[in-house]
Amino acid sequence: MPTKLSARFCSFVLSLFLIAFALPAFAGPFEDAVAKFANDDFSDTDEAIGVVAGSGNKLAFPIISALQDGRLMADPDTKKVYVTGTDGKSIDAATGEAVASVPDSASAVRLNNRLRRSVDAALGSLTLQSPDLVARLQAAQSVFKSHEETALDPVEGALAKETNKSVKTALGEARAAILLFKSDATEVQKLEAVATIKARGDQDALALLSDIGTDQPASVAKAATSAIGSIQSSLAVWSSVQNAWYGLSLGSVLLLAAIGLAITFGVMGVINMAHGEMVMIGAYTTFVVQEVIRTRYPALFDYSLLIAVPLAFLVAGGIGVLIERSIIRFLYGRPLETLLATWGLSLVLQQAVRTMFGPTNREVGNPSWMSGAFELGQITITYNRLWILCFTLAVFVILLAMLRYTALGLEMRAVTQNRRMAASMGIATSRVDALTFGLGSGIAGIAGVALSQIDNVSPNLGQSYIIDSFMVVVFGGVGNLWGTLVGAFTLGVANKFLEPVAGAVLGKIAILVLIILFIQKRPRGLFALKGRAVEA
Amino acid sequence: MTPHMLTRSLDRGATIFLLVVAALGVLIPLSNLLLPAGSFLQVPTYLVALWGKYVCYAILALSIDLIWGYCGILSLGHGAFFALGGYAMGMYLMRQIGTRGVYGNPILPDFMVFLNYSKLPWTWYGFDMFWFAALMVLFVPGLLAFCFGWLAFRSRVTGVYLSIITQAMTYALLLAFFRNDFGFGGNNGLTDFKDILGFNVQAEGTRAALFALSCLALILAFLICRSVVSSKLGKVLIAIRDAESRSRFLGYRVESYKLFVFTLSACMAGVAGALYVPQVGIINPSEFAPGNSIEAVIWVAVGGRGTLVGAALGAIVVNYAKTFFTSGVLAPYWLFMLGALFILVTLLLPKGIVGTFSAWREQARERRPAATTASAAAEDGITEPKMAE
Amino acid sequence: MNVMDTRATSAMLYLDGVHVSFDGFHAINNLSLTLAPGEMRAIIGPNGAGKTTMMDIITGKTKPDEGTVLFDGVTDLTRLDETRIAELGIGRKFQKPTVFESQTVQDNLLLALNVDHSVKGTLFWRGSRAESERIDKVLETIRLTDARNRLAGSLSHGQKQWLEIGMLLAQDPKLLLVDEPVAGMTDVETHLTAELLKEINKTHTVMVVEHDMTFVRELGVKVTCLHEGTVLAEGTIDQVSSNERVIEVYLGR
Amino acid sequence: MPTKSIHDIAASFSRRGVLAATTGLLLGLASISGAKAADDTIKVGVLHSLSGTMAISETTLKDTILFLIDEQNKKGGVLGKKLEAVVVDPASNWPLFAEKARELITKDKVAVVFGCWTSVSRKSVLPVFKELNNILFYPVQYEGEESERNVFYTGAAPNQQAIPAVDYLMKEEKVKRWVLAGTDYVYPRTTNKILEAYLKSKGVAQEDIMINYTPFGHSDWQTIVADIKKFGSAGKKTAVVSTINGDANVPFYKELGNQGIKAKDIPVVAFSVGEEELAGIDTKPLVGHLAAWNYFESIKTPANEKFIKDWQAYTKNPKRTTNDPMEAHVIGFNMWVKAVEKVKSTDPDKVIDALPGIEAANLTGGTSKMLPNHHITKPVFIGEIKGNGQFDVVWKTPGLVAGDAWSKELDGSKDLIGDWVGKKCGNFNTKTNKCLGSGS
Repeated sequence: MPTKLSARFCSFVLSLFLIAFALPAFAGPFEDAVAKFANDDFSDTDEAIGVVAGSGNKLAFPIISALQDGRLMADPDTKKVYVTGTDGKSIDAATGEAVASVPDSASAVRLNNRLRRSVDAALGSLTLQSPDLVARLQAAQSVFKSHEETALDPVEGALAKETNKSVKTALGEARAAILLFKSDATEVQKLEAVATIKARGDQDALALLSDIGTDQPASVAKAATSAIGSIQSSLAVWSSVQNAWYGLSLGSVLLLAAIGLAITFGVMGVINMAHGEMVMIGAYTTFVVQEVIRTRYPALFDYSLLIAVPLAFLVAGGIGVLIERSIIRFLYGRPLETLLATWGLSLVLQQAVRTMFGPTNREVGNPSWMSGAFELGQITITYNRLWILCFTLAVFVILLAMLRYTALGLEMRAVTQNRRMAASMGIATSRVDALTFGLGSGIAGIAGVALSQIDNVSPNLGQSYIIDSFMVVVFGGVGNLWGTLVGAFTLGVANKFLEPVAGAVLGKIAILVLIILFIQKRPRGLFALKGRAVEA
Repeated sequence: MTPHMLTRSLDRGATIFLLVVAALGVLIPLSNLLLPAGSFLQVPTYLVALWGKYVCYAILALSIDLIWGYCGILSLGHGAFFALGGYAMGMYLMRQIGTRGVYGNPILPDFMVFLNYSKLPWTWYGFDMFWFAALMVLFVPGLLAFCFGWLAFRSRVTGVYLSIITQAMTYALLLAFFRNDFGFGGNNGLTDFKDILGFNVQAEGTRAALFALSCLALILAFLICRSVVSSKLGKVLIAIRDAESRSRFLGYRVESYKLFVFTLSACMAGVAGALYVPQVGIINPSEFAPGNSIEAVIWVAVGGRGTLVGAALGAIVVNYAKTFFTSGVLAPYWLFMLGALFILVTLLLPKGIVGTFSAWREQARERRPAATTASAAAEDGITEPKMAE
Repeated sequence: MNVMDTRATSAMLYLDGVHVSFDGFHAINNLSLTLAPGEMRAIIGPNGAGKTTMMDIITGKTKPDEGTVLFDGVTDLTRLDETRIAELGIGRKFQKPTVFESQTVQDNLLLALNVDHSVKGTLFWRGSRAESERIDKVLETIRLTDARNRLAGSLSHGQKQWLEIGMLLAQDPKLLLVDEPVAGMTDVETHLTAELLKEINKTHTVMVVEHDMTFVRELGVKVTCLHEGTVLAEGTIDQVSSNERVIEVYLGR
Repeated sequence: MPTKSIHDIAASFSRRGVLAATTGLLLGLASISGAKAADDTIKVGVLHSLSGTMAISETTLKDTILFLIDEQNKKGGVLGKKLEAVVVDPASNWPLFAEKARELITKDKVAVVFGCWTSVSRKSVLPVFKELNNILFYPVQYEGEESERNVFYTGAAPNQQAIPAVDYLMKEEKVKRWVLAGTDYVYPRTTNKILEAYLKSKGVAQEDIMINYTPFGHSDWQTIVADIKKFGSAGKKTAVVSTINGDANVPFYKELGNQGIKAKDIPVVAFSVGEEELAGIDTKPLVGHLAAWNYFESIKTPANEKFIKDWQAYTKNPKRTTNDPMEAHVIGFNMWVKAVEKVKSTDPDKVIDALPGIEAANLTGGTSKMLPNHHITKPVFIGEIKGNGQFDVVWKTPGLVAGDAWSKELDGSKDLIGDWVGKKCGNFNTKTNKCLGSGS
C-alpha cells in the first residue's frame, strides 16, 4: 500500500523537518518531482529537474549534482530516490534523512544529452554563488549557453556580490545573453547586451548572436548583424593562425616519425622498411607500461609516458641492434637488399604483434596533463599536440647534440663518411653500425610513444607512417638532419594550408605531386651536399 | 653476374622456360576443357584462373627486371602502370555490361547510377570499343611513364630519390582513385564483369583462352626483353647501370636510354594488368598500393635480378607460396613464412634463385672470378650520396 | 689565316679566367690555359690543386661560376652537357680507372666506338666488318688481344688503365684528357704507357694529368703546374721543376 | 635476333628437359585439386581477413563462426553430420577474396560461406558466388543497393540504421543542423546521399548540411574537427552523423575529446563504431556520443547474457567484447542451419529457396526473419557511449524494421524491389514491372 506508506512517511518527514529546519513542509511539488526520477522516463526526469532546481530546497543542489555524476539512485518499485554521497553515505532524496543502504533494486537515474543540458542549466543557477571560483565560472558559462529567463535573478544577485573580475565578466555576459532573449527586456538593455556579447567575440558569442530570432527590435537586429560581422572577420584572421599551428603540429608528427629513419636511412643508407614497425613497437611498449600501471599502481598513471619513453627507446633500440647484427650487417653496400630484407622483416613483426596482442586496437590513455585543450586568443591548442611538438624538438636537439659532441656521434660520422679510413683509425665500425641502427630504431620507438597519444595502437600503425617518413627524409635531403626538420615542417604546414582549400584527399595528392616536381628541381633534396664529394 | 655467362647458361634456360610456358599455355586449357571434371589430370577452373594471375604477375616482373636488372632503375611504383592497364581493360568490361547492370542503365555503370551521375564522364568515352581500350592499355601507362621519366631522367634523379618519387607517384594515384569524385568507382573499383568481346568472362572456355593468351603475352614479353637486352642497346643499358657518368663521357644520352626502356617497361606492365583484370574479375585502387609495387620488386629479387627467367620464376614462386600459405592451417602464420622467405633469400641467395643457380653451374664449369663485389653496390641501382657512382 | 679570323682563338682548348667554388671553397681560381692543336700537355700539381676539377669543367661535369672555356676555338663548352661534349670529340680517362666491369673487354671497346649512339641506332645495331677491325686494332695497341673475351672486372689494375685508354682510342676524339694514367703501374707498364701516349699524340691532342715526375719527364712535353686552382708555372719539365715556387709548393711547407 | 639465338641453342638442349618440367608441373597442378570433401562432415567456409588492414575487424568474425560451429557440433551438428570450418585468409586483398572464394567452393566444396566485411570484398566475390552458385552470408551494415540470389545480408541496410538515428536526433535532441562526415568510399557516399535526401524531405535547408569526406585511415583530424566546431556555432543545434571507417575513428574521437566537443553541445552519432572500436579509446571524454546499431553488448536479455558468457568462455577471455556484426553472424548461421534442416539438404539451390521466411531469434529478445529480398528484419537501437566503453541504450524502434535492399531516397532505385520468392528477381522495377539487367 504505497499511499498509506507515503502518508505515514510524510508525517514522519514533518516531524523531522520541524526539528531540522523549524519550518513546516508538506508532501509538496518537490517530493512529487523527486519521485518522478524513479519513472526512468527522460521527459519525466526533465520535468523533475526543472521543479527541483526551482524549488529553492536545500536538497536541490545535492540531488542535481548527484544526478549529473550518476550518484542519484532510484528504486522503480518503491519510487524512492536516494542520493549516494561521494563519501559513499546515502540519504533519501526527498527527505534528506540518512539511509543505511540503497536497496539493490535501485539503479542510477539515466541521462541523455538533452537532460545533461538541463542539468547543466539547473546547476548553473544553483552554483552561481558557490564559494569555489571555478564552479562559479562554469556556472556563469552554462547560464550563458542556456540563457533561461529564470536564471536572471540569480545571475544579477550573484553579479552584485561577485568580486572576482573574470567571473564578473562571465556573469555579465550571462546576464546579457538572458536579456537578449528576454522578450520584455528594453531595447536599451538589449543593445547593451549585444555590445557585451560582441566584446566576448568567440564562437559561442557568434552562435548566440546568430540565434536571436526575428522578433527583435530593428535596431537590436542591426547591432547584432554588425556584431556578427566583426566577430567573423576577427575569427577569419585567427583561423589562419590556427592553420599554421595545425601545420606545425602535423609537421612535428611527421618529423617524429621520420627522424629515426633519417638516421638508419639517411645516415647509414639502409632502406629500412621496418622503420614503421619500430614505431609500432614503441606504441605497444607504451600500452604494456600503462597496463601494468593500471593494474598495479594506478596512482602513477600520469607518469606512464615518462616511464614508457626510456623503455620504448630500449626495447625498440634493442630490437634494432638485434636486427642489425642478424640481418643488416650482411647487406652493407647493397642498400637495395636491405629494402627487401627489412620489408620481409616488417611483415614478420606486424604478424608477431598481431598474434601477441590481437589484431584489434589497444587502448592507450592520455595522462591528465596531455588531455584537453586551452584557448590562446581565439585558437584552440590541444595539450597532447603541444607536448608532442615540444617533445619532438627536444628529441631533435638531443640527437643533434649527441651526434656532434659525444664520442659515439663522432665515430658515427666518421664511419658513415669514410668507413675504411675510420676502421684503419681503430674505430670498431661494426660496433658503431650496430649502435647507429639501434639509435635510429630507438628514436622510432620513442616516436611510437608520442604517436600512441593521437593514433590507433594497432599492428598497422607503422604502415601508415612509413611512406610519409620516406617522403620527408628524401624531400629534406638524405643524410641531413636539418633537412629532415625543415622538410617535415614545410610539408606539415603546406598540407594544413591546402586542406581547407582542396580537402584532405586532394591536399595530400597535391603535396605528393609537389614533392615529385620539387625533386626534379633539386634531385638531391632540400639540403643536398654539393661538390665533388657527392659525385666522385 | 657475368653477362656472357648468363647468355650461355640463360639462353639454354630461356629456351626451356619458353617451351615450358608454351606447353602449359596449351596443355592446361586443354586438360581443363577436355578431361572430365575431377579426373586426376584435370586442372580445375579455379587453378586456371589462379595460374592466369601468376602469369600476369610474371609479365609485370619481367617489366621490372628490364629496367632494374639491366638499367639499374629501381621503380617502387610499377604497380601503378599495371593498375592503369587494368583500369583501361576494366572500363571496357564495364561498358560491355550495358543494360545488364542492376539498374539496367544502357550507358552508365551501376556505381555512376547510384551516385547520381547525369552523364558519362569524358574519361570513359571510347571504352565501349575494344580496340580503343586495347590502345589505352598501352598508351596510358606509356604516357605516364614517358612524362614521369622525361622529368626525372632529364634532371638526373637517380637511386633512392628516383625510387621514392616513383613511390610517391603510385601513392598519389592510389589516393586519387580512392576518391569517388574521380569517376572510376572509388574504393569498390570496377567489378561484376559480364563478357569480353562477346564471350562470357565466367565461362570456362573464356578462362582457358585468357590463360593461353596470358602465356602468349608472357612469351612475347620475354622475347621482347631478350631482344632488347641482347642487342647493343642492352650493352649500353648495362653500361649505364654500372657506370652512368662513364657512359655519358662516351657520348651516350643516358636519359633517352632510360626513358626508352622505362616507357617500354611501363607498357608491358600495362598489358599485364589488362590481362590480369578479366581473370581476377576486379580492379580497384588497392592495386596502386606502394606495398604491391615493392612486393613485385621482391619477386624479381627472389627469382634473380638481371636474369629474365629468374624474374618470371620469382613472381610465380612467391605468389604460389602466398596462395599456399594463405589457406588451411598455415593461414594465421603465412606472413611469418613470407617474411622469412624474403629475409632468407636476400641473406642466403643474394643473386636470387636463378642467379645463384647459374653461378654455381658457372663455378662448377670453369673456376673464374665472378664480377667483383666492388661493383655490387653500383649493381644495386641505389647508391648513397657518399658512394654514388 | 682568314679562316682563323672567324675563330676566337686558334687553340684546340682555351680556358680563360675560370672560377669554380663549392660551398665557398675555391676549387678553381682564375685559371687560364691554352692547348694548341696536336699538342700534348702534362699537368702537374699537388693534391687539391684542382686538376680533376679542371677536367670536370672541360668535360661539362661541373659548370664554372665564371670564365670562358672554348673548344676548337668555336664551341663554348660551359653551355653543353657531358654527352654533347663527348660527341664533339673530347674523350676522358678517369683518375680511378672506370670501365664497365661486368662486360667483356671487347664489349667495352664496342661501346666506346664513335658510331651512332642514339637509342634507335643501338637497338637495331648490326656489327660491321669495319667496326670489328677497329676493335682488333685497338686491342693490339693496348695489348689486350688475348683478353678480349675476359670480363673487364677481372683485369689487373694496369690492364684496366690501358683498357680505358683503349676506349679513348676507339672513341677517337680530337682531344684526350688523361687523368693519372700510370697510377699503380709497374715501371715497365709506365714506360709502355708513355710510349702509347706518344703514339696517340701523333694523331690527337692530349692533356695528361700526372704526379709521376719520371713519367712526365719521359713524355718530354710542355708542363703546366697548377696550385690552388690556378697556374703556378708553365714550361719544360726542367724549367718548372727548377721554379722555386713550385719547389716550395711541393716540398717546402 | 632472339629467334636466331633460340634456334641455334634449341639444337643444343634436351627435349626431355621440357617434357619432364611440363608434365611435372601439370601433375603438381592436378594433384593440388585432388582435395575432396569428406562425406561425413559438412564444410563451412570462413572468408574473413586475418591479416592486413581489415584484420582489426574481421578476425573476431572468424572466431565467431568457429564458436558457432563448435556450439552446433555440441548439439550434434546438422543433419546428423558434424560441421567443419574451412578457414582461409584473404589478407584484406580484394582480388584475393575472389580467388579464395573460388578455392573454398570448388576445391573445398563448402556448403556455405560466411564472410566479407567491406563492400568491395563483397563486390569482388559476388561474380564467383553467382557463377559457382553457392551461398554467402554477409554480416556487416552496408549501403544497400543490392539484392543477389546467392547472398544473404544479415547486416543493417541504410533504413535499419541511418534513418532511425537521424529521426532520434531530430525528435530527442531537436537537431537542426547536420554534419555528414565519412570516409570516402561507397558506404558513406551512399548513406550520406540517402540522408541528404531524407533531411531535405524533412525541410532541412542545404546550408544546414555539411558533407565531408576523408581518406582511409585519416589520422590528422585537427582541421576537420575545428570546421565542425565552427559549423556548429551558427546558433542552431548541430549534430554529426559519422560514417567514418573503423581505423580512422580512434584519432577522430581523440581529437573530439581533446578539442572539448562535448556530446551535449555537438553529439556525434556513428554507424561504424561499436564495442570493438571503442576498446581502443579512453571513452570518458566521449560519454553521450551516440551509435546506431541493431545490437549492443550492454543489452540485458537472457539470450544475450548467455551468448556473452559462452563466447567469453570459448575465447578464454573474460574481457572479450561482442558487437553487431557478430550478432548478424549468429542470426545468419542459425537461419542457415534451420533452412538446411528444413530441406534436409545442403544443396545451395534448395537452401536458397528455403531461407526466405525462416525465422531465428536475435540476441536482443526479438525474432528476426529472412525477407524475400534476402535482407532480414532487425530492431534498431540508439546507444550512448558510456565511460566504460559500453553503450547505454537510450532509444529503440518499437518493433523490428524490415531491411530495404533498394533505398526509396535515391532516384536510381526508388522503384526497385528485390523479391526472390515471387518475382525471382533482385532488382524488379515496380513501375515497368520488369526485372532489370542480370538480376535473374
